[in-house]
Formats: sequence, C-alpha cells, structure tokens
Amino acid sequence: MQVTEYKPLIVAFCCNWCSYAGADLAGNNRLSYPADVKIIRVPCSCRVNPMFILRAFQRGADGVILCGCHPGDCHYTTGNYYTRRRMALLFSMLDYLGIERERTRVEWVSAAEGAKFAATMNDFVAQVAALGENKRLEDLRCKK
Amino acid sequence: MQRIGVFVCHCGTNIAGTVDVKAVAAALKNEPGVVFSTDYQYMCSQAGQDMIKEAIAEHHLGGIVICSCSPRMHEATFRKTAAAAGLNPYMVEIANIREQCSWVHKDMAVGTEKAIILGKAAVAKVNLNTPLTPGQSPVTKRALVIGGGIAGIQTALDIAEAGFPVDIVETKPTIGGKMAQLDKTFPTLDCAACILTPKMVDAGQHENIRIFSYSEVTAVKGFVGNFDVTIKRKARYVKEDVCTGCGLCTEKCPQKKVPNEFNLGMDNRRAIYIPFAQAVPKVATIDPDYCMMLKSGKCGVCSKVCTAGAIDYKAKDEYIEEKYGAIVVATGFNPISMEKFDEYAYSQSKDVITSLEFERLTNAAGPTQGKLLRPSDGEHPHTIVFVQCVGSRCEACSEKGKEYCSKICCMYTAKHAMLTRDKYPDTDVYVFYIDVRTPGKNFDEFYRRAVEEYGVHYIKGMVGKVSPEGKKLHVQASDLLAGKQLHIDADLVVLAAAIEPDRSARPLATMLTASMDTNDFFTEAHPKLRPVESPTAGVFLSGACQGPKDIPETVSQAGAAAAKVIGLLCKDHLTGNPCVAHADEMMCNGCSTCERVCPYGAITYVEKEFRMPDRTTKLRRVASVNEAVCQGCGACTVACMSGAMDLRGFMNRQIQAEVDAICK
Amino acid sequence: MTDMKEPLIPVVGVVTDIRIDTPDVKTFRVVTPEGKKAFAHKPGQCAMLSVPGVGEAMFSITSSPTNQEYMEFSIKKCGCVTEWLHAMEVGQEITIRGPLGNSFPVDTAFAGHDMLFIAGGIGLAPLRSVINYCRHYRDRYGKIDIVYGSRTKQDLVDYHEIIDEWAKDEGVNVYLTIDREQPEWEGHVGFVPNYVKELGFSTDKIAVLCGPPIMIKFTLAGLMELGFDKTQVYTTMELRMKCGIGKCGRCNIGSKYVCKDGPVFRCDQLDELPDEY
Amino acid sequence: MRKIAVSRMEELFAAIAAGQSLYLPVDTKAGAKFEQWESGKQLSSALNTVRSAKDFFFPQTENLMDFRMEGKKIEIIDTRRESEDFVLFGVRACDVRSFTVLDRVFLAEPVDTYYKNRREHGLIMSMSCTRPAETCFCGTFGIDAAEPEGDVVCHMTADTLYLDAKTEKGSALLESLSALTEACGGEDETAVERHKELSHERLSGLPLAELSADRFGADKTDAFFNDPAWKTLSEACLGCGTCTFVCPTCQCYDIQDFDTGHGVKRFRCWDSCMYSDFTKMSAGQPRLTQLERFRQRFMHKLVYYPTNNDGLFSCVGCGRCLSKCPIQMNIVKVMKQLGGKQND
Amino acid sequence: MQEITREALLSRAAELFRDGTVDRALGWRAGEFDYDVTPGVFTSAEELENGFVWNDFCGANFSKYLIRETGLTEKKVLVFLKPCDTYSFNQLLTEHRFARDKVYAVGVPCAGMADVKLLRDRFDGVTSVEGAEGGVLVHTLYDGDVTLPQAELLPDRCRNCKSKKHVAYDELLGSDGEVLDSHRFDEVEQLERMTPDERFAFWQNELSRCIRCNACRDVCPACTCEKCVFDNPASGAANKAPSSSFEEQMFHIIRAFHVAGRCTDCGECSRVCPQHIPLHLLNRKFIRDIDRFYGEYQAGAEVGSRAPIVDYTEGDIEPGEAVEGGARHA
Repeated sequence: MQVTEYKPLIVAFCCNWCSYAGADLAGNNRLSYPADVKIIRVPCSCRVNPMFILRAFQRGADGVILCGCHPGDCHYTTGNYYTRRRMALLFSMLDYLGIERERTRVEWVSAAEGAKFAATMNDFVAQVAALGENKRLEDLRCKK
Repeated sequence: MQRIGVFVCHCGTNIAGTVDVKAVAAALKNEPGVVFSTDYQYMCSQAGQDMIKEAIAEHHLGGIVICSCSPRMHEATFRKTAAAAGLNPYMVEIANIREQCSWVHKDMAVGTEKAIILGKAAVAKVNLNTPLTPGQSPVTKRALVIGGGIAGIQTALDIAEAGFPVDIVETKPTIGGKMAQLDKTFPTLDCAACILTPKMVDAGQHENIRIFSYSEVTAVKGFVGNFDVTIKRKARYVKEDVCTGCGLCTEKCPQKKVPNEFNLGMDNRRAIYIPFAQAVPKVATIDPDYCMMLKSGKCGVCSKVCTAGAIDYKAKDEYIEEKYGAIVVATGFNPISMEKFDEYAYSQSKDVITSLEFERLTNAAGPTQGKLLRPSDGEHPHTIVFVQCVGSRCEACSEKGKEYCSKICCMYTAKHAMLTRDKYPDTDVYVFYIDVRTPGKNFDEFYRRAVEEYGVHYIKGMVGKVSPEGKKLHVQASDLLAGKQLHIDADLVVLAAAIEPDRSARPLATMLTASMDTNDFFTEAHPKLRPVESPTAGVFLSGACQGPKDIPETVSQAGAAAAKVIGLLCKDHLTGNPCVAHADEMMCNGCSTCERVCPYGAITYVEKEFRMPDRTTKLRRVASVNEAVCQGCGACTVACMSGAMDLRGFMNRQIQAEVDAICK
Repeated sequence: MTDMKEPLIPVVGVVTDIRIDTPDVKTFRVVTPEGKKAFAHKPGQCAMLSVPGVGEAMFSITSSPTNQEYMEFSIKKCGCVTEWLHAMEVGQEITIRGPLGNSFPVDTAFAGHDMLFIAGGIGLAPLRSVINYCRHYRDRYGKIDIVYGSRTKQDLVDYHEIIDEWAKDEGVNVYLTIDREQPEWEGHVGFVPNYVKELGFSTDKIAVLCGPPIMIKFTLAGLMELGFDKTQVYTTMELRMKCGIGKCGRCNIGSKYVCKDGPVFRCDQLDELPDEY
Repeated sequence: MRKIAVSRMEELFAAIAAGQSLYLPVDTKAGAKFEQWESGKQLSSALNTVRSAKDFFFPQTENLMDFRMEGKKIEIIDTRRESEDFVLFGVRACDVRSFTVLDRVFLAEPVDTYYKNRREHGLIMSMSCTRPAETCFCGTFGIDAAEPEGDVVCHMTADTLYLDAKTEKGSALLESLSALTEACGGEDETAVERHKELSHERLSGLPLAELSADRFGADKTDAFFNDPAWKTLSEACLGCGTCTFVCPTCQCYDIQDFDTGHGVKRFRCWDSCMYSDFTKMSAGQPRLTQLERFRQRFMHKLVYYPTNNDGLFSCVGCGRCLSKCPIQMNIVKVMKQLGGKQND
Repeated sequence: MQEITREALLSRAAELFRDGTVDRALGWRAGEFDYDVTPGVFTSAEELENGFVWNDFCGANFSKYLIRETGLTEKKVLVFLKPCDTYSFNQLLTEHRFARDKVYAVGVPCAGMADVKLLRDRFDGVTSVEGAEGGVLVHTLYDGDVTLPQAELLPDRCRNCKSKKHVAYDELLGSDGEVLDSHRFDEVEQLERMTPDERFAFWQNELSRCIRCNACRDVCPACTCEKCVFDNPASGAANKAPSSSFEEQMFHIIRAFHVAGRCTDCGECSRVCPQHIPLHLLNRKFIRDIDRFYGEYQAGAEVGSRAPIVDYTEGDIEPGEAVEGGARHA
C-alpha cells in the first residue's frame, strides 16, 4: 500500500455479536489495520440508521463501513437481512446523487473472522484513501 | 450532563505499551462533564475496582468511562463495580483501547491519539446515558417438553423430580420414540426396552407429568417465563381415561391390513391398535385412514367388544391452551428416505433394508420375534453386507444426502455385525465403511471386538451397486486398502441411513422463533457455552433435534436441558435486559412498520386516549413494546420514520454523539 | 429600553454562586469574567442566558437593580437549557444578553403607593427584584404586603430571605401559604387566590401578580371581587422567545411583543389584546 | 435623469460591477433569480424573481457569532467581516417597498446591526413594471409599479434604459457612470411619461386592480380576530413555509446553535409563523392549531404591523404567494373573505 | 375535460348528505382564477352547490386530509378520489392513519390534471383557462387568447401516469381504467447513465435551490408523522434552514428514505415545490431500485401489503452489488 500523508477518517459500525467480536479477535491475534478506523458498537447492524451514516459524513468522516453477522447468522435472526435491504437502497441512492460509492461498504464479519476484519479494514482504508477527502457530503461548518 | 469519571487501564503493558495512558487520562479530563480522570495498572483488579468505587463516592460521579479491554470482556465486571458503589450499572461505558487499539496499532503516538478519540466517544455517550432498571416478569412454573422420545422423557422426569409440573406433547399414540424400536444398545448391549420402558412407566405415573400423546403443538405465543401454548389433541376415537389397554379391540378389529409403522411396515396391525405392548399411555387408538366405521359407518366391532365403553367414533380434535414458563424441544430424528439411493436397490428388493429395520428384525417384539429372517422369503441370511454412511457425509452439492456425519451409524453397525455373528456364527458379515468413527467411552474397544473377536469383515471402501439377482443381492464394491473390486453375493444388505431432524421441527421453530441451521437442526445459543439453550430465551434443546446424538449423549443433554429449565422455574421473577426498545407514544404514528420487522413479536398496538395540547382528547393507535420479549436488536428503531422508537442503551442521540465525537 | 449596541451578541458571564432553593429551583449568581455586574437593569426586566450549543432562554432578573455587584437568576428546571444550567458548577461560564423588556413602573405608577405582591411558585422570581427594590427605597412606598404560596414548604423559593429579611422589615407583611397540609408547617394552608380573598386587602394599593396562568386567572378574579380595578393590577407574561428585541416575530399577542412591550403588563392592557396567550 | 441604449446594457453592468458587486435577475431553469453579474449574464425578462430580494439584507441563514469553549471557559467571536458595497439592479416596486417594511422592524431600536450593515452597503436600482402579472396587486397598498422607490429608478423602453437618481447614493452612482450614459432631454422625459402611462393603463386593467385594503389597518384587531371565516380559510393550509419564504416582507426568524465539533456556531435563519413549533414552549402553545397560526400571519400583515408602523401594511402585493402556495390559499383570498362584499 | 361533470359529483354528494351517510365532504373551492382552486371541507349540500369547483386544476390529493377530518366526525367523510389518489388512500389505511369506515370514497376517473405552472412558463399574465374545441382556451394579458391541446397542460406526473385504475372506492362514477405501462422511470434511468460527476452536478444544482419551506413534506401523503424528525430537536437530525449544502442533501435523502416503499409516486412533492426541484426523481429512484432488487411493488396497490423495505429474503442483493447494478442497468 502506498503511504500518503492523507489519513482518511473511517467510522465502522460493528454489531456486538459478530463483527465487534471479530474486531476483538483481530486484536487478540495482533492483526494490525490503520488507526483511522474507529469502531462504534451497536447491538445489531440493523440498529444503524441511515442518518448515522450521513451524520458521520457531515462531521468529517471520509468513509463509513457497516459490519454485521453473515446473513443467516444474525444473533437476532433477521436483523442483518433488514440491514442489507436498507443499505442496498441507501447506497444506491447515494450513488444516484453522485456520491462516490467507494466511501460506503457493508461487510459481513463473524466473530471467528478476525483476519477478515483486519483485511477488510486495510482494504477499505486504502480504497477511501485513494479517493481523498470527502467533498460531496461534507458540511463546511464542521471543517476545522 | 453527568459528572463523569474516567479510568484508564494500563492492562500491564498490554495497553500502556502502545498507548500513553497518562496522556489519555489527561486529554479526557477536559471533556464536557468529566470531573475526574485517572489511570491505573489493572482496573479490573480488586484494587482497581476499589479505586473506581472510591472515586464514585468521593466525586459524586453520575457516570463512568473505563478505557480498557473490550466490553465483551469486562463490561459486566465494571457494571457490578458501579452497582456496588451505588451507581446505576448502565451509567458505565467502556472505551475499547486494547483489542481495538493498543493491540492492533504499533506506534505510540497513533495509538494514543486513537485511544483519546475512543475515550471521547465513550464520554460523549455516557453524557447521554440514563439509569436503566431491568424489567421483571413473573414465571409460570410449568414446563413443556415437545417430543416424547428418550430425550423428552428424561428431561421431563428430571424436571418433574425437581418438583415442577411438566407436560410432554408427543405426536405418536405413545411415548418412547426411536429408542423403543431398538433392540440392544451399544456399547454395553443391554436391551433397549429393558432400560427404556421403566422410564416410560415412571413418566406415565409421575404426579408432576402429564402426557399429551397423539398431540401436536399448534401455536406458541408469549415469551420466557410466560409462554401461551396451544396443543392440538388429535381425535383418537378412544377415551383415554376409560380405555384399560386390554387390547381386545386390537385383536377383533376386522381391518388387518394396516402397515405397522412401529415395525416400519414390515408387518401389519389393525385399524385400532396399541403400538407396542409397553406403550405409555397404554390405550388404543383408531387409525381414521383405515377404520371402516369412520370411513363408511359400517363396522363398529371395537365398540361392541369394548367392555369399558371407551370407543367414541364421534370424537373431535381438541385444542387446549396452557401456560408454560419454559419449553424444551425434543423432536428427535428420522432416518432419511432411501428413495434417492437407487444404486442400493432399496426400492427394488425387500432384502435391502435400513439399520432401523434391521433393529426390528432382531427385536424379540419385532415382526420376526427376533429371528433374523430375510423379509422377502423368511429364510435365514448367510451373507450380510452392511453399508455405512448412506446419505451421510455427502458432497456439499449432493442433492441426495447430508453433508454432516450422522454420528451413530458406526457404532450401531458394529453392534449389528457383532450381534449377528454372536447369534448366527455361520453368517458372513461384511461392513463397508469410509472411516470408522468411535470416539466414546468403550466405543473403540467395542468396534475392535467386532472385528477381532467376532470376525466381522470390515472393508474400507464404498459399495458401488447392489443388484438383485435371483435370491441373491449382487454387491459390487471397492476395497480401497487392497485396491481391488469386490463382488459379493449377499442375502441381506443393511443400509446405515443418515439421520435428519423430524419434519415437525421446522414449523415448530417458526412458532418458537427459535433459529435453525440449514439442515433444520436447532441452533444453540452458543455452540460451546450454551449448548442446550436456543437463542430464544426460555426455549431449550434436548436430544437429536440439535444434532445427531447417541443415547448416552442424548440423556446427558436431556438432563442438562432439565437443569436449565429447573434453574429458570426456580425463579419467581425474571430480570430482563433493560436495553430494549421503547416507543415515545406522543410521536408514534401507529403505522405498524416496526411490528413488521420485529423478530420476536415484541411490539403490539394499543388504542390509547391522549390529552391533546388543545385540551381535547384523542384516541390514537400507538406501539407498545413488551420489554420482556424485546431482545434489543434495534431493527424497529430504523424502521420507525418518526423516530418514536428508540433503543435504550443505544439511543439515537447516544450513537450520534459517538459519531460526532469520533469525527471531530 | 436600555441602549444596546449589539442586541444579539451576548457577553460572557461567570457563575460565582449556586444556591439550591427548592428541589427544582436553583438561584445562580452571575458576574462578568472581570467580576463586575454585566449590565444595569430595572426591576422586572429580563436577560437571555445561554449555554452555547444547548440554546438561549429568557429569564427574569431576580436580583434587585440596587445590587451593583452581581445579578441573580432563580431558575426552575423545565427544559433543555434549564436542565443544563442546573447541572452546572460554580466557575462555569455562560453567556448573558440584556437587559430586555420593559420594567415595573416603580418610579411612576408605583411611587407613593401601598404595594401588594402576590406570587405562586417560581412566580416569585420576577417579583423578587421589585420587592427588594421597594424595600431598598422603603420611604418611596407605603405598606408592603406579600402573599406567596407554593405546593409545599420545600417549594417556597427564597424561603430564608423571606423569613429572615422581608418579614422582619418594618411595614412589610408576609403571608405564606402552601397547597396541602404538611407536618412541619404551621402556617396557612390553601391556594393563593383563596388566601388573598381571605386576607381581604383594601383596594387603595397597587397589586403585582405573578405565577402559573391558572393562579393569575383566579387571583385576578379575587382581586376584582375585593374591588380592585384592573388598572391597579400588574402582571408579567412569558411566551416563547428567541431574539428578545421584538423582531423574530413569535412572542406577539396581537400587536404587542411580550419581549419588548412586556413582560410587564397592566391587566387592563391585557384585556385589549386578543385572547391568544 | 440619464439614459443608455438597451444594446449597451452589458457595458453599463460592467461599469457598475467594476466598483462593487452587482446583482440582477437572470433566467434559470427554475425561473428568474438574483445572481451576481459577470460578463455574459443577461438581465431576465421575467416580471419578477421567484425569491424576493430580501435575502440581500436578511439572508435565509446567517452566522451571528461563534463560540469557542474550553473547560468552563467561553469565548465569543464576532464572525462578521467588513461588508462590501453592492448594487441590486432591477428590483421591482413591490420588492423595493418590502425593504421599507423590513427597515421598520430591523432598524427600530434596538437596531439589528447585521441588517443595518447590509442595508447601508446596498444600493437599489429599481425598475418600473410594464408587464404586471395577473397576480399583481401592489396598487392595493399604494405602490406605483410605474414609479418605484429606490436609489436609482430605471425605466426600460424598447431601446433605451432611463436612469433616475432619487437619493444621494443614487446620484453618486450615476455620477460614476456619467461617461457611459447620456443626459436626458425633453423628449426623453416624454418617453418616460409615455412609458409610465402605458404601465398605469396596464396596472389598472389587472384582475386584482380593484382589491382594497381599506377595511384593514391599524387597531382593527377586534374587527377581524374572531371572524368565523378564518376556519374555512385555514382548513386546507398544510402548515408549510412556502408563503413565508417567498414573501418579501416576512421577517420572522429563529436563532439556533450548531455544534461543529470544535466550537458552536450561532446562526439565525428564516422561520415561519405557519410552523407548529414556532411558538411552542415546554409549558404550552399559545397558537394551538393551524387556524391560529394562519390567522397570525395575515393579521400581522394587515393589522398588527400597521398598528405598530403608522398604518403601513406589511404586504406589498407582489403576488408570489398567489403562484406558490401548494393549495392556492393566499392573502387576496383572505382579504376578500374578511373584507366581505367590499372586495367582491 | 374530465369525464364526470361537476353536476354529477354535486348530485351524488347531495344524496349522500341527504341520506345522512356523510356530514362533510372534501372538495375544491373556487379561487380568483380558474386555476387557483383550494381544497376545502364542505359541511352541507348547499355549501357544495355554492362553492364547489371541479375542473382540470383539481389536482390536489385529498387523502392526507382524511387523517384530520375522520377524527372530527361521527359519520363519514365524503372524498372524491382520482385513480392516483386511491393509492395514497390505501397506503394510509395500511398504516392505520384513519379508519376506513369513516370514509365514503367516490372514485372519479381522471383525464389528467392541468398544471398552471406550464402555462406560466410560456405566457405572461394567464387570466383564465377554459375548455374549448380542440383543447383549452387560455386568455392572457399580453399574449392574447391561445388555444392549446390539453396534453400541453399536463405535468410530468400525468404525462407519466402509472394507473387510471382505482384501487379503492365505495362507489365509482364513470368507468374505471387500467394500470398503465408508463415511462416514468425514463428520467431516472437517464440520470443513472450519467457519470457520478454529472449526477453530482445535476443534484447539486437542483437541491441548492431548496429553501426548506417543507411544502414537499407537508403535502406528501406518506409524510404524516405526528412529529417529523426534522422538526424534533430531540432527534438530533432537526434542521430548519439550508445553512449548508449538506443539510439540503440530508433532508432530501432521509425524506426519500423515509417514504421508500411507502411513496405511491403521486407526484405532489414536485407539483408544490416553489423552486421546481424534481423531487419525484428521488422517490422514483427508490421505487425503481425496489422493483429491480426485490420484485415489482406498488405502494398502496393493496391495503396491508408489506413493503419490501420491511421484508427480506435470504438471497437478497448485497449493498455492494446494488450500487454496481444501479449504473449498469438501463
């Protein structure tokens, strides 16, 4: 990965049961990923309101990633199925508005997939870094 | 705003090695609401916890933030600490600066900066926390066991022995399940009936056990501690409380050509029948598909011969409703259908049988009174071929069988082979196998005895084809070790059919909102730590409905499930998880959207009268969350357009505050 | 109205003292960072206090204009801003903007008259400045009667000041009442409007009323029964406000802006306004 | 009075824009809109802009100040920068009058310095109307669309633009443009008079020309406040802010704080008395239903404002609400209903 | 011209008032001109006779008014519903926003409703519009009298009408139509074919005009929240003014998201926007995606249907694929 000065700010919403545990496992195994990723714990990926995602961009995030249990493995049985539909529609709408599709992602990471978690974050950070700063969903008032 | 205390843990060098903990504590000191901030070697140690308690008291803290390891590790610990200091345990937030910071970042500056941000997010969240008190719900002290096999019987007996009433619902006319059909059990070779029937009798006579045989569960509502279950008692046309089980009717019934399912159709029974001599309850049942009286109104023999007057042709299905505190699923298994396995000629020859059919053939109470005779001609078979893994351990894409190992086949095949050789030393017994799996107490010894003492021919290899040729069955197989094709002319071929969950399990899972895996086995709440609980609170798993099991395993799981049930029923009240959804009634539109996404059916609607600002009253439809049922996933909060639905502990404003803190 | 060069831009105020009056009322003392009083004011005037990021809200200045050192605000917890203010600690800075609104005609209409102050609950806050003003210039006014009531003894704001200072003044009579019997209470029990009627004041005085709308309504009716004329009765109003200078458009009742033309109204003036408050 | 050929307008604009920012109505996909002039931008031929010109003095959102907080300390930062002079060209008579209406609010003591600052830096070049629309009724409020107010009044005939300075500021501007413009003679005066006559003729023939505001005005609260017609008039009102926001004289605003994460911005923004939360308090709501809110808006324009401002109405008859209201309710309908037969 | 005459509507309404079925009727009141009719509540047959108007400008969707009016009466509310209105009507019933038995719905066929904006774009001073031989006769102040074909007065929502079929009514006047095969997604697809930069530029230009008057929201029959998140200071999303381009984006994205699966594509949002922002293109994008990803779904086609956004299948498209598909599909 090319090292650039620019450090993207990534907000990662992780469901408590799979992905947050996956992130913990990545930690246990000392699998590193960029510190640009900041994790917010939610009970289930379906707790993530599109408003949270937009707000993250407003406040200066350059990329937002949602991680949940694999479809079918949701702790709450169906939560991530709803996440999948909501985010499919939301992301498609953002794309329609001309906002870079690479800034958002949904990834299913189980509690056992520490390596996948780290790899996903490495990949996502690189992807967002390549785009540069978020300009299309920014709120100028929040810029320093 | 709260008065917040921040406690930064070194975790030895685990955190302090990559994060400047003093800098973190200093940076967080300036955050809004923070009145105290410190760091310590091990926050989770007794000394660390005491430090937190003292700080809570000394600084009148209303909320605390612990910057430490994952909340999955010590959230419970620190909540207890807070509670011990008189602080509501839900006023605690944890910033995960170990697993998600110090352990994944190497640079001290980078790690410290991130730890500060994570700490700020936790402070921002705790500023909006509100004290939460878990709700309480009463517990109905009665358990329901669905399935009356050995798993169900054992669970029921254990619960009943602990003093709680328990009901068994069994679809068949008698309890006993698959074990009742078995002859001997491995590896001790004791007689299945000898050990099972006393338990059946115990269950039938126990003052705390009610048996609803010939019955099904048709609806389940409610939640842990408070299930409302509807049970359909199928019409058996015999009054259960009147029938003495004398069996006269079953001898006099003129309809003699009913395939006997207990013997897997290898012989016949009457239209009125008692499945087997030791049935519990020992009452007759009329099979409406065959009874002439029920079908055409002509006959009535049983009614005439019944001195007790137990026959009732006008009986109807009955539905009873009962409340339960806990439900145990023990729906068991069935061998898979052999229809798709044409290569073994199961449908072409009566002498190709499944292992369960073999059990019946060797059982003294079976169609041949325990004599091993060929189904086709009743002759004694001299060459017997056992085929293992029929339908088990199939390729992932195979449509025919199952991917999983059925687990019990190796042992019962060894048992069958050994018993055959023991009783009929003149028989040649071949066993074709992929692997022989014998992990269990005395299992491998058992298998080795079959090979070494009893001279069973174990051949590693698969049977390619079985073709009936005259009276013989031509078996084509490969011997992988010898590297050659084998041709055996067998008299009997026994297929170790894979086992699968009972068909009734899938609709039941839906009713219980319990989850299943792709093979329709029930999923456990945790594969290692909570193996007998389903993810749905109050629903427990016993026996093969959760995965293939032999009898000892089933019985131990049954006991474990019973222990869990007893633990639940011992409580007068259940304490819920307070992080549940909650609807702001003034904002709720009553649109039902949230209800549609709730996986637990926790949301209902009520028409409520509201005082409007103009002092009129208005009847409005608003959502109401059953906090005992809600598990707190939050699906409803996003479905709700007006934002009336929020999730305690993870409120919109809290998550937004975290986002803000991270992005600032 | 006092001349304000920048009416929308506040100054910084430091909270130097917080007094807990009742379970939901606290009194905050505010000075500028230099330790001075932020601005001069007249009795009955208000100021906008704000916590940046939380919001701005209008409060009547509780301390007397004669106090040259600081201002005090007695604030009841009932919303976002007040909740934040209640969570504050001494030393916290806030912003303060004012003085806003008109004032009681202490030097004109009130001068030389007997005064009757009637307050309920937190309604004492706006009256405290005028009461203390009248006490300060004691010789300018006649007899002063103060009727004050609250739900319970604990809900009486400024209880100690009332008992220890006001009640001991010459020519000042204090009548306290609470809504319901309470073990440690030996005084009058009953609602303010009834108490006023029971006390039966003579009509040769000016009455000043402040309290919850329902109390004002019944007390006013009671005063009418006693023979008071509406021109003798003053009260203060409260509506949602943003600018405080009569421009943002929300606090008007008919053509009058409560923030600019009020908050003090004579009751006969209120009658001329449309019924929309 | 000065004049310049219409064909040389670009030069005129360039000359004005050389000294200060120049804003004028230009055509966009969504109707005419005031935009900063730059080379190539054409003056719109539309009668009026979709949004009024009040934005220039009272923008929809405006940062009032910033706060920086650290620990218990607060720092207040006045974020205003020195305003630059600007010229508004092509403002119609109705909109020019709206500035007077706004002035009476914002320049009354205590003066709104944000507004005053902009007002002092702005110069109005108004434009007389020759093609008033069917929705126009400025005459009802004593506005002469043929003779607008303003620093410089412009009349545009087929080939000539006449510029008439009415204030010192206006004269100074024309002075600076004297190289480009020509002095006017007697026939020019005649041409302008003819132009006004045409305009008057057309104005008097408008469908709403007869509408009268005489029944309304100062101190008429009691006459209209409890009129039962408010119910019918307001029943379809959606409670949106369209009328308020397109109105050149509506000046209600809200002050809000926005936490940027590294400070707080206090800004003011347009608000609408039609919104249900406009007057809502934690303790209660004086205007409970849309009826009260609807009534407030029109009573304010027709009665309250005149009461406080020497009889001046705070409607200028621009007709924007007539064409923009989602349910086609507007002040004309209100005046006719309340004014009874007089206005029929 | 509409198939059903004013007289037919009036006489039916009069009967319903007379027999006591209804005690109020939602209808249109005359304005100053032919085209500025205002929705209103009529409480007697006489009132209708005097003030009721029915012409090509009676486009407003009454469904939303039913929420309030059904709460004010013991009897029923009479409402005239055009085909597109019936979808909103059903959707509101699905969401339990009013009681079906409090409404007497009369289906009225619709030949498309005229939009005076289209005339104003072409002529200055439109003073009257009347039906005439071969279309409509428009009187103007400066452009004389012009005769136009009816079709030139139709706004997008009528030109791309999705259905002439009523999906709800108690009785139907005239004949019912069919669900139409409209081209309503053409514009959406055109946008999808643009590059992201072009799309961004397009929407920036459109949304930057937003003045946050909330007309789109307040007229929308799907936006019936007791309190909108954008008005609720406690929601954390409240905002009142377009003080940055972000807030315009936020408002319109979230509003479209909140009505996704519930929007019947009635087109009221675009009709009322004073700034001519093509807001229906946002809603149609969601409709288009829902159809494409989860199978065709028409909100309001039947009462009680489950919107795809509150449903799922195990094999649903992944968000990443959905975005890819968005641009690829034509």
